[in-house]
Amino acid sequence: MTPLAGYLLVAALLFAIGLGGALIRRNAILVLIGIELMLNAANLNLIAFWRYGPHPEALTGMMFAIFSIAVAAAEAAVGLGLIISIYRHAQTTDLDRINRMKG
Amino acid sequence: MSIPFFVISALTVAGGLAAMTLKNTVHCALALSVAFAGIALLFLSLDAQFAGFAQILIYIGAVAILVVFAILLTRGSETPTDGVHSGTWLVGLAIAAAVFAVLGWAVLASAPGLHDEAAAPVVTVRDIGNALMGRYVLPLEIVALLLTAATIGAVIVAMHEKARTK
Amino acid sequence: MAATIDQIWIFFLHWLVGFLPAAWQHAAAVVLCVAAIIAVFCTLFALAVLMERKGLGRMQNRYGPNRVGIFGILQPVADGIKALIKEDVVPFRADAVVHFLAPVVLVVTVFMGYAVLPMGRHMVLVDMDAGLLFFFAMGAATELSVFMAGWSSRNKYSLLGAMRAIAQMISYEVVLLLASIAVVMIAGTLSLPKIVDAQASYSGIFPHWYVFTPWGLAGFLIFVIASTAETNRSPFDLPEGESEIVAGYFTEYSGFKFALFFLGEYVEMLAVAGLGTTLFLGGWSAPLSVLNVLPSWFWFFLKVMLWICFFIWLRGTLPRLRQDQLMNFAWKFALPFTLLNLVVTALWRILGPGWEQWVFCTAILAAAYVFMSLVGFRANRVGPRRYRYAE
Amino acid sequence: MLIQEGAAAAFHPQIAGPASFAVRNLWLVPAVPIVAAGVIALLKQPRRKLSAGLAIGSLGFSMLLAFVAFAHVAAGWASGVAVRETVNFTWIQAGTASVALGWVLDPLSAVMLVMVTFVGLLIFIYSTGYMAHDENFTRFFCFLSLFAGAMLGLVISNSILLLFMCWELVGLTSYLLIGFWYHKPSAAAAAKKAFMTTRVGDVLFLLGMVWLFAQTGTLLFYNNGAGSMEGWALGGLISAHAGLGLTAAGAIGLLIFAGAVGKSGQFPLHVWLPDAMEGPTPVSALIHAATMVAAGVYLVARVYPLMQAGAAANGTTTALIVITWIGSITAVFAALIAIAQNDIKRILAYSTVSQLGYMMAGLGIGGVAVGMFHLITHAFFKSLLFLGAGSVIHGCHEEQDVRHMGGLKAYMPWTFATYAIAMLALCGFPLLFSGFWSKDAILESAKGWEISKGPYYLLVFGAVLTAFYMTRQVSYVFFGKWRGHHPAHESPRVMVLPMAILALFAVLLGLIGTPAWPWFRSFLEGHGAEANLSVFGEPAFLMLLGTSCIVVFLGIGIAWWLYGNRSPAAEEPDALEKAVPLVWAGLRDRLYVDEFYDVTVIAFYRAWARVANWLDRRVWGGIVAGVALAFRGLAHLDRLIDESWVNGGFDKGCEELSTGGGLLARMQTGRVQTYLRLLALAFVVLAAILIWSSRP
Repeated sequence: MTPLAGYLLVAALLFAIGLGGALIRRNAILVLIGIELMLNAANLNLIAFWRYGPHPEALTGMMFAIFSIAVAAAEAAVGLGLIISIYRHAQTTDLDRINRMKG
Repeated sequence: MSIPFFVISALTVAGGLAAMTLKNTVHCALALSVAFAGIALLFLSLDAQFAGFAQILIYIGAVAILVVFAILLTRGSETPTDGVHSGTWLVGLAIAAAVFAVLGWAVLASAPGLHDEAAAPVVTVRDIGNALMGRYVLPLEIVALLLTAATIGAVIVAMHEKARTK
Repeated sequence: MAATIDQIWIFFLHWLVGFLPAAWQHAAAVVLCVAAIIAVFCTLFALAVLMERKGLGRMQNRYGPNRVGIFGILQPVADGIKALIKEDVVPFRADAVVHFLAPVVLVVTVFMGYAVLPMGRHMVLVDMDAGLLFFFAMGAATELSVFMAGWSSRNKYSLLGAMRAIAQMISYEVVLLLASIAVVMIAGTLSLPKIVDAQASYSGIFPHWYVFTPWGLAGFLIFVIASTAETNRSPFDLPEGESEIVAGYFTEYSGFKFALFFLGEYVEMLAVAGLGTTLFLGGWSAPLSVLNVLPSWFWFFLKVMLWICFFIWLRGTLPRLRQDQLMNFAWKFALPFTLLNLVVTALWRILGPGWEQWVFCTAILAAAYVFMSLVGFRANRVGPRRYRYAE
Repeated sequence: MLIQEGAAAAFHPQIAGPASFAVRNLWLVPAVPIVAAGVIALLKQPRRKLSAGLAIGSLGFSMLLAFVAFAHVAAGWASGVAVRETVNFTWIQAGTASVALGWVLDPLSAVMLVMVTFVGLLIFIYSTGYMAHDENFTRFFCFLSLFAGAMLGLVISNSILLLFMCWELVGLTSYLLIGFWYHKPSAAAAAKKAFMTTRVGDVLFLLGMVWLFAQTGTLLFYNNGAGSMEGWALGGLISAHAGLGLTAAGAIGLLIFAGAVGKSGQFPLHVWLPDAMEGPTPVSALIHAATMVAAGVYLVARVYPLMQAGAAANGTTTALIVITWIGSITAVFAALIAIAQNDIKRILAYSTVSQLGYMMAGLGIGGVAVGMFHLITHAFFKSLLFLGAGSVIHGCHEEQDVRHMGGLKAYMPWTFATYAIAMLALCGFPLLFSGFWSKDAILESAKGWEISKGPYYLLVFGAVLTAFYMTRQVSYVFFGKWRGHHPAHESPRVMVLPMAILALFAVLLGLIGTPAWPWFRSFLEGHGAEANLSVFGEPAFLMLLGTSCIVVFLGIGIAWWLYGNRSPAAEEPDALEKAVPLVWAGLRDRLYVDEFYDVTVIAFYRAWARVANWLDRRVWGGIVAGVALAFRGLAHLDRLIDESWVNGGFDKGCEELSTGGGLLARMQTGRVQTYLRLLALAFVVLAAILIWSSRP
């Protein structure tokens, strides 16, 4: 039986990796990937807490994770749409070069 | 701690690391799907069958594909010549490490108080469906609205300029 | 006696496993089952290829393979040996690792789907509560392998083929899923064995298959069309349209890797046929109650092979669609229609048994079909083609 | 009149028990045409056949169901059970109060259902011929279907609220159909007028409904003894007083009757109905003759228990007396006007108003059966008259002035034959025609009314007038010689056939309500009917027959003497005009009711609008301007203060701010990752503080 802390640590590690990627990479798509990883880490936490929580039959954590997955799908669609739109406009997805504050 | 957990975690973390460090963007996306699969397996090991399969269906079947498409549409698969990391990558790395340190600290600090033993909950898909249609019906409807709005929004954002240039 | 034959494989498995120490029995049973599934479906694959080549040959007024073995029966073996000993060519600029992984991922994910298919009474590897979802999750993963193949080849035909294939698979996967959900709404479960159980009763001698209900028939027809598209079969074989893009995403594959792709494609076809059989055609249940003397697994495989024959027939009959027709059909006809089918299914369930459910559901579906085809085909005026490019 | 007390007691209302097939599926009767209307609305203009087919098919389906329902009720009646089955459901639940809707199947609604679907179907079929050349054919059938659905919903509703909704819906479709040719200014104006005028009655109806709800707490008519038309609620309504010597029941009844006055074109709200003839003729036949205008009568019949509640010893109430007088006055008033009209449809419109007056009077005096019988027979022969008029108009190339017609019996034999039958039925030609029996029943009960003989004389006079103006019209249109320009032609078969069927019924329908075999009355009132031919020999009946004969022959005779076969030139003054020009002018101008409204109600509104306008411009505008002026003065003052000493300090502060802003702006690099970095840093700090502070 794996203790809850194990899952939490893995989630924390994934979160840190995602954050690091989002902070370091220059490609906007990879930043988005990093954010997806962070979201997944959060989902892992939700599921883990649901599994080890006092009332798993209430399904709260599970529902939260399912909704979070759905919202993440929407977020990915909009985010990638934005990136494509930015790319059309600026001909690059390099975040270091997309730093103008006006169109 | 069991061996499957270690294997799966290692797979997930390796996938995540690869996704964030590889030079070729497409490789990153593929590594990302490995990480997604790993997380789905972690869900399964937590007896969350539905969430695990939903994770595979949505993240690998949709999000990863979407990412790949976006990469191809923005010519991101060509590795840039001037490096893939931002100029201040060291700062970013430090901050990420700090975040992990804080989170790990928090987990370890509270570890003694956590429940480690719990009977596997018997949750069928039917229960989840009933919950979605009963107690959580309002969030479900809102998510449906959100998804619709997001779909329309994504299409409009991505099509806008094209419509103008035509 | 009939019951014994029905369960003969289970008995055989128990007998075989009985030789092992108790601690190993479970693992050994799983391994044996997996091996059996792989062996059976690889054989079926060979059979299907042979059938296809012979059948197409007949339809095109030629013989088809008839040199190796009696009536060319050993042709698949010869093909396999040829694929094994051929040189494995990897294009110069290709991404070798991804290029290698793509067919492996395809075959593995496709075979995973069989884990939840009930192939006979009590003959299912894992009776998962979310079996249908598992099947579709595995189906979704094949898209990634297609992309890997297309992208890693560094060939524009491969990439175009992969993009076409993914766009097509995503579009039709939605339809496929929605058509299946109608069944789930009535059966009240995602577990495939339970769905079969729900259909395995009879009124008189006639079975309660879902295809014999208005919504079931509509769902079944949509499912057939969508599954043809999902498996990139003719008339939806644009991703590998040889006159346009050579062979699509496996243009650059040769030797054993090509064989793997070939295997994956046919095994996916068999899997989708098995799923459709399970959802709409009563899975392993016999078409008439008196025919239950024949074993359940016989009926399952018979139905699947009939389905494959139907696919072959389609391929020999229909010309290939255009990309815009393909997309229009998926998004403007099939998707709204399946959504309506869901509503009708709900209505079916609300109305409960009685003549009303038959009349209303049939009327709504028929009216919607007529209306949508009128509207849809009215817009399809013949004229110069208009192209819209991705960029 | 012939109520058999013993037989009535043998009938016991059947309320409980499982709902029968007919009543369970009764909702389909209005639902199917409404759905058809929705589908037709989605069709494009060129899909004429499909739209007409949908409309006719849906109404045909409704008719079949209506017949099933009728058969169910009739079977119950035959086996001695007064069928009244309801299906009720809660629509809105707000706290303890709930609003329930439902539908009811009883003899009243069954009879109406059959009539509306049957007449409606014939008129639908007729319309395919009449509207064949109209470019908005599909729109027409969409509206017609919607109307049919709404009307059927009105008929079956068991809730006054549902009835009101359908009531408004038929009002809307009436508006849409009167204004169908909206490019004609007169049609648009007529539609508006109809809508506004009926609105007056509807407001009062709404008030009555709200009052009823407040008093009884239910909007259902029948609900196993708890409905507003059943014992308990009625008792409460009788005991509550509303002032002016009225009980609450009486007051509510009068308010609801006001709604009926508006919809059924009773005096003084009749003015919209003649103008409504601007709509296509099938619309006039269906909506403004047979069904919608009869809805008012039906409403009164539906709430009859309320009207009758707390009846005095002479069997009547204030509400019923008012209804009787209004009906009688309308009957004569409209008949007078009808004499001097020259538009073929306008004559019929005034005739409709007059006949509706008869129905109301019949309800007021004789009860539901008398009024409803006239409603049903009238629906058949009046829609036939309208269809005939439509046929004439069609055949005469859209000519509507009777002075430009003449001699049509040679050109249009079928139209003439059916029109003549309907005309005789309307006049109440003795024995043969349905109109005779229904009108006779009204006259008979009026004669026996204990309150006053006034209505009787009025109604008899009205009958003379009816015979007179109908004869005048027929002789203008069908006799004499052709005065138009292009020769007329007979209408297509699709138009003639419905007319022939209606003509058949215009004759036969009288048989169900003769005094010898009062099946209709007993069916509605729920007791057995016995054939008793000896009634025909009774002196009372013979006397009434005699009166009727005298009345009818008098009217027809005078009219024939004045107009018969003369066919004067169109410009020549009317025969009656030569005799009494002043009276004629008054009648021709519709007794100045419209003008009266113009100088009273409308003038009042105009004046009020002018006052409001003046108030707006002068008073409110002045106040606003004054306030603005005051603020401007303050602003000037403010500027003085500002410029002298506030500015200095403010400039200094701004400089400081902008320097600080510049410093802050340096953090806004426009690079997402910088922001993310700061976020993460802040998170680290926050989390560290939290963990540190919560250490055990």
